[in-house]
Amino acid sequence: MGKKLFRGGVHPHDEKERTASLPVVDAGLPERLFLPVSQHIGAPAKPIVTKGDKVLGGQVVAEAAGFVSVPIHASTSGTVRSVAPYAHPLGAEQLAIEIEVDGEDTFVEAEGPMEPIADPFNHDPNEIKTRILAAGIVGMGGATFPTHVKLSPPPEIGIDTIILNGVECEPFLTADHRLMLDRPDDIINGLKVILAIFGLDSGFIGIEKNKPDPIALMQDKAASLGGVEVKPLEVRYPQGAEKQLIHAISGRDVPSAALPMAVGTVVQNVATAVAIWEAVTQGKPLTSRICTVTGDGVKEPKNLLIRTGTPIGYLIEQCGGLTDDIAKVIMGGPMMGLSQYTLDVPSTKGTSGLLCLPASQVRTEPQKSCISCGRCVSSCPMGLSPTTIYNFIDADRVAEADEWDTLDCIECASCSYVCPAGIPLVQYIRYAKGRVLARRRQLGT
Amino acid sequence: MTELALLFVASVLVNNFVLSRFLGICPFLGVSKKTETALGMGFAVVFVMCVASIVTWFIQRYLLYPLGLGYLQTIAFILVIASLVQLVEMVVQKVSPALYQALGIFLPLITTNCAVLGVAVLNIQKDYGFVETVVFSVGAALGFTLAIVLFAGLRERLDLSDVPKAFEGTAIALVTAGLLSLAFMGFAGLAK
Amino acid sequence: MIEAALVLGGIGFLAALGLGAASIKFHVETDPRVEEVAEALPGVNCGACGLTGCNALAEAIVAGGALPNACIPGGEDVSKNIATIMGLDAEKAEKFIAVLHCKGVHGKAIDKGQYLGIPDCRAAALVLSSPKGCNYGCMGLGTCERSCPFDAIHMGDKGIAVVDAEACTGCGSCVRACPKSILDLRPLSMNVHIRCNSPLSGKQIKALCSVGCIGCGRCEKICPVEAISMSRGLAIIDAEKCVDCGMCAQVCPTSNIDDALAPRRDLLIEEEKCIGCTKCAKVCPVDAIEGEKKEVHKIHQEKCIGCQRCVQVCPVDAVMLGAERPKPGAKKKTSEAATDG
Amino acid sequence: MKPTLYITSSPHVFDGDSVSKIMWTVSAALLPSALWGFYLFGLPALAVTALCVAFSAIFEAVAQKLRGREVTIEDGSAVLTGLLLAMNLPAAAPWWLCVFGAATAVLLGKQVFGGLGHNPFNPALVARVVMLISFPVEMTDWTVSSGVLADAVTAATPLGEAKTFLMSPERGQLPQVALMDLFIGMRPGSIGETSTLLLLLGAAVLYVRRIITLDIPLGFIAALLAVTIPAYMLAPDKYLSPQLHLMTGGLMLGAFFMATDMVTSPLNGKGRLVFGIGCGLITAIIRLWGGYPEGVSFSILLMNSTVPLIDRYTKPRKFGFVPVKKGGEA
Repeated sequence: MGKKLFRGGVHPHDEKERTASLPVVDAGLPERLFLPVSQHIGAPAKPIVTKGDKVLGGQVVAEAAGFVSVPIHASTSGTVRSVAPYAHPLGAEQLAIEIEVDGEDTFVEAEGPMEPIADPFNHDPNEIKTRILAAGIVGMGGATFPTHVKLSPPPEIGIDTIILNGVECEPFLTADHRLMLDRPDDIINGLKVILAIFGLDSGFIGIEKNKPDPIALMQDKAASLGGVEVKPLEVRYPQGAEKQLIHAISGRDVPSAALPMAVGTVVQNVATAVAIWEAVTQGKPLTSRICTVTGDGVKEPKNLLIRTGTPIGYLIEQCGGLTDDIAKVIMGGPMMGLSQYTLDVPSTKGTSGLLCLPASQVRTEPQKSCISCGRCVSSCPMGLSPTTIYNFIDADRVAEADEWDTLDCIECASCSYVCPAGIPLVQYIRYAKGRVLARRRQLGT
Repeated sequence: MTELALLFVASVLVNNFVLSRFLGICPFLGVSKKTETALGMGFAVVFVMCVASIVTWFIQRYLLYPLGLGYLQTIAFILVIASLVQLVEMVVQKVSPALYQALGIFLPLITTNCAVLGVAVLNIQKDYGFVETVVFSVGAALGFTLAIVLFAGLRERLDLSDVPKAFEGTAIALVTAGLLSLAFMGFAGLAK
Repeated sequence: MIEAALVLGGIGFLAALGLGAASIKFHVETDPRVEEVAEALPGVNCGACGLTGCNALAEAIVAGGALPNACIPGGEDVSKNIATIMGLDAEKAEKFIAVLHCKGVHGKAIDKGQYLGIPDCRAAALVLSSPKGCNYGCMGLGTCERSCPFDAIHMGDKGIAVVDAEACTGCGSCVRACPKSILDLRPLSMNVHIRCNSPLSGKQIKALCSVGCIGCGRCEKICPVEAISMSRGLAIIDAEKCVDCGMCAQVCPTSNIDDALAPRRDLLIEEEKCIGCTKCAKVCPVDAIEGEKKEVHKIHQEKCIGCQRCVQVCPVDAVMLGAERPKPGAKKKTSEAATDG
Repeated sequence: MKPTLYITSSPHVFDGDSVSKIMWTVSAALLPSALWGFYLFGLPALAVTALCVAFSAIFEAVAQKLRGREVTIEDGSAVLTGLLLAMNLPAAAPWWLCVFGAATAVLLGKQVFGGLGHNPFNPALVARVVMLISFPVEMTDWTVSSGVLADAVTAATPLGEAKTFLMSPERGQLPQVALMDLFIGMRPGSIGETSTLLLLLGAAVLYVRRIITLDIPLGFIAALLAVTIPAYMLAPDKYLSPQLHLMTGGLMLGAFFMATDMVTSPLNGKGRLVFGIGCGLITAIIRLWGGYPEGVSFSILLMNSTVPLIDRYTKPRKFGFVPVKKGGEA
């Protein structure tokens, strides 16, 4: 069992001191919720309510449309006001279900398909997976890939390693940090449910060493509950990226263009484990999560418990509002988060943080020429040469960009972080990916 | 032995055909846009140069000199070279159509590549023996290949550069070739 | 002297033998058309086509990798000859040009925020879909401009692309380059275009852009030939059906629809000039022109839509522009304009 | 009120380094050696340096203006080019040579290729080599008219001296030079190349600031030693000792400041090592057997020309490239 550190990576200041010691507080109920039908990777869910319908918390308002899709549940009770395109974190309007909150916050009974499972560790794995789907659970680290899909590898693939991701390598964010402090038992139990699905008896939880308190607590709990090994990991971004985490914990390298299951591994976020545990034992669908609202652009940084679909403006209000010199609002962390243009945007199942940056912390200088310093090459955790890809795609030479492994990029942004010329390398590579894929389609490969 | 080694090094580096004798500039500029093509051109030139040198050496030594027909040197040599190039062209077209495509017009133009005739004539001028002729022409050809491949690498990079409009294309290629030649002057005095 | 001739002749003979043998051994089948096309090309190996020489281009054309008109210096004659060799229809089809379906200039369309990043539409589309508030409109970062091989599209200073109809050849490079599919190819003869690409509802559009198509459907209703259809919140003109009457442009409440001929005018035939060639009657899309062959023709004003096609075809300039025509639905238009103002 | 927000692609935080910080840091790291040069060679050295720096900046600004680009002399790259050029010139260089050098470096070496980041060759070295070939007399005029070294020592650098000596048919005793003097820099030479100690100090700063990596200089020096040590052991009367090779000529300046130029060196570690070794070997060959006494400039220029090929063939190994062993060690 080699504990290896991946090549490359960067050391951004972790900036977690703002919120690491703040307990999670409930953000409360906004007046209106907007539930986008697309909160996960895969087919958008299909709305099954119409304007004027009364809904209860936990009620399905949009059902899964295909295998790689999950249902959406109302996150509180109220009346459906519209089902129409609405602002979405990705920028393009998406169909969203608008609910006028009634304030009662009544939830549907956990019965029928959501009836609590008494002995989840010895239950039929397929039923557990069905439950996970029914609860609308997706990867809560930010990628929002439907969890039931991840837990259903093709039968010929043997899964022997389950890893819970408690790394939280994104600077500023402390949502998983607080979750691990508040609910260690649920995390470990959630992990055990996943282990039970695969008939395994031990799994791992990876946590970066800059979080000593959760490491100590989780190690304690792991010792008493058994079957779980807590792995403190070196602090280096992107330690929490799937492939790098697997490398660090089991020493296995996920092959290029393959999924973790290719090396018999399944990685889940700690928050996903808690959601699984709640869904299985309490019949609760995924309707809330912890979100860190932080940065120098917000008056009182906090860790909030938020309902899915809450407009981010409401969340920021709960934190004292924005400062006057606000210049950037980012959904997610500073390395991979999406900058937002309106506070109307609703939070989703993957909103782990809201980062507000004042003008003084936003880089506005235009990009300069690449001076071939090679820092992007040495910082790339995937062993790519970002500047080469940038040069090729900038010259419209898509074939060469493809040869230089554009598609292997995990968009961790380490290259842009270190670039002294301020070249938005990640954006170039994301752009290159689109071009490369289009070209491959054209060539029919 | 040392003599031959020195001759070889000198013909590759010191008296590099392209960069210090300035022979064979046409394909050097023409077929140096891509490294692979440049390499293919280099090898085609290696082949033509070596075989041409050997054949012309024999013709000169055993045909033209004995018959007192030294004045036919140029025309006879060109005849030989032209036939060889024709042969190479046919072979390349058959064996590697892709390379044939990439070399395009410059493949038949090896005929008029002054480097090839240059080597053949120099062999005679310097009164080289057979072994020396072979070593010298292999060296010269490899020197040509080295220069054209290095240059192709640089030009590929220049393609991605933000060269001022006035210098785009051949202009910047010539500047680069000049600087490359400058760097090769460092070998001056090495193995005369 | 004889020796010299013998020696050279001998070398030549031997070389010929060798090459002859080699040409049999290394024979490569080639398409006879390659030679023909190569013959038709100028043969100067200038490289303007981007290939290594005329032979390379000939092969590319025969293999389908290049168009018959790839030789720029050769011009039209060469491309015609090559097209004949290749058995392609050299006849000129109707000329198309690129048309931008967006009117969201600075001041009319809002921005999401201050965009910082790659100044290229395709790359900018990855950040929140578009720097503009409207995710369907022209981002104005010039990807089409850079993709145009004929320098026929420019960004100007208003923040959207402007097509130079003279220079545009309808090659479609910009259409393929635009990540938002705002550009498409329309017949050069078309004068009426919808300048919006957004399917959003009227309410949503109005918040983002004051000149977008709000999907009110008035153009659809007024169109005499059913050339306009509504797709979600967006009107689309079917170029095949459109008769270019421009009525839609006159009723559009946000002035989104452009009519190059506006204001439309009455058309009159000068009786002294008309020679009765019937060309105008044939070209009239609404059969508003009447007249026997070799007799003076007449335009029925109640049918005429003012498209001016008759003006263009008349060989003797007998069709004249008359007074400005009244707008259909003019009353509504003014009231809308007041509230929009 | 809705605030206007910046919208960008990720990431949203940066490590704060910039091109201009890098350029100014390298310039600062060269300063001790430059000051030492002023101390050794007096006011002429200062004048040469000032001329080179000033005219480099001027030519850069002019070229950028002509192209209609933003003038970016404040990013320090032109200043650094001028400074590096001056460090490679003798203090006795006439003023017009400095201006010519600055023009060659900035215009021919850099701006014709598109400016910073696009030049395939190190601009300062392009200028130095052009000048060395065009004006060999002025470029090897080591007379010292003021400063501490004035009239104190011979008029040749130890390396040039040794070469002339070793090549001359009736050789006597090679003048002995104290190694300590060489290390500190008590010797004639180009303005910035004399003090091994101060150059190493500057290099240490660059290393700590992560502006240079050690693969190039170490590869360079190791390869040089790999040739010169055996040569000296086989024929000590014919070749210079390795320690003299290390501390004379422009080796230290070249290995730590010129070969490590980011723009003209390979992108990744493996490539940089190859690059450094190539520099070392060519330097050794020119020094031992070539016509010029010094080969550092030529070797770096030659290796500059190989950078595109090196980059191409030392593509980094991507993560997950190695086929996975089934079962692993779990």
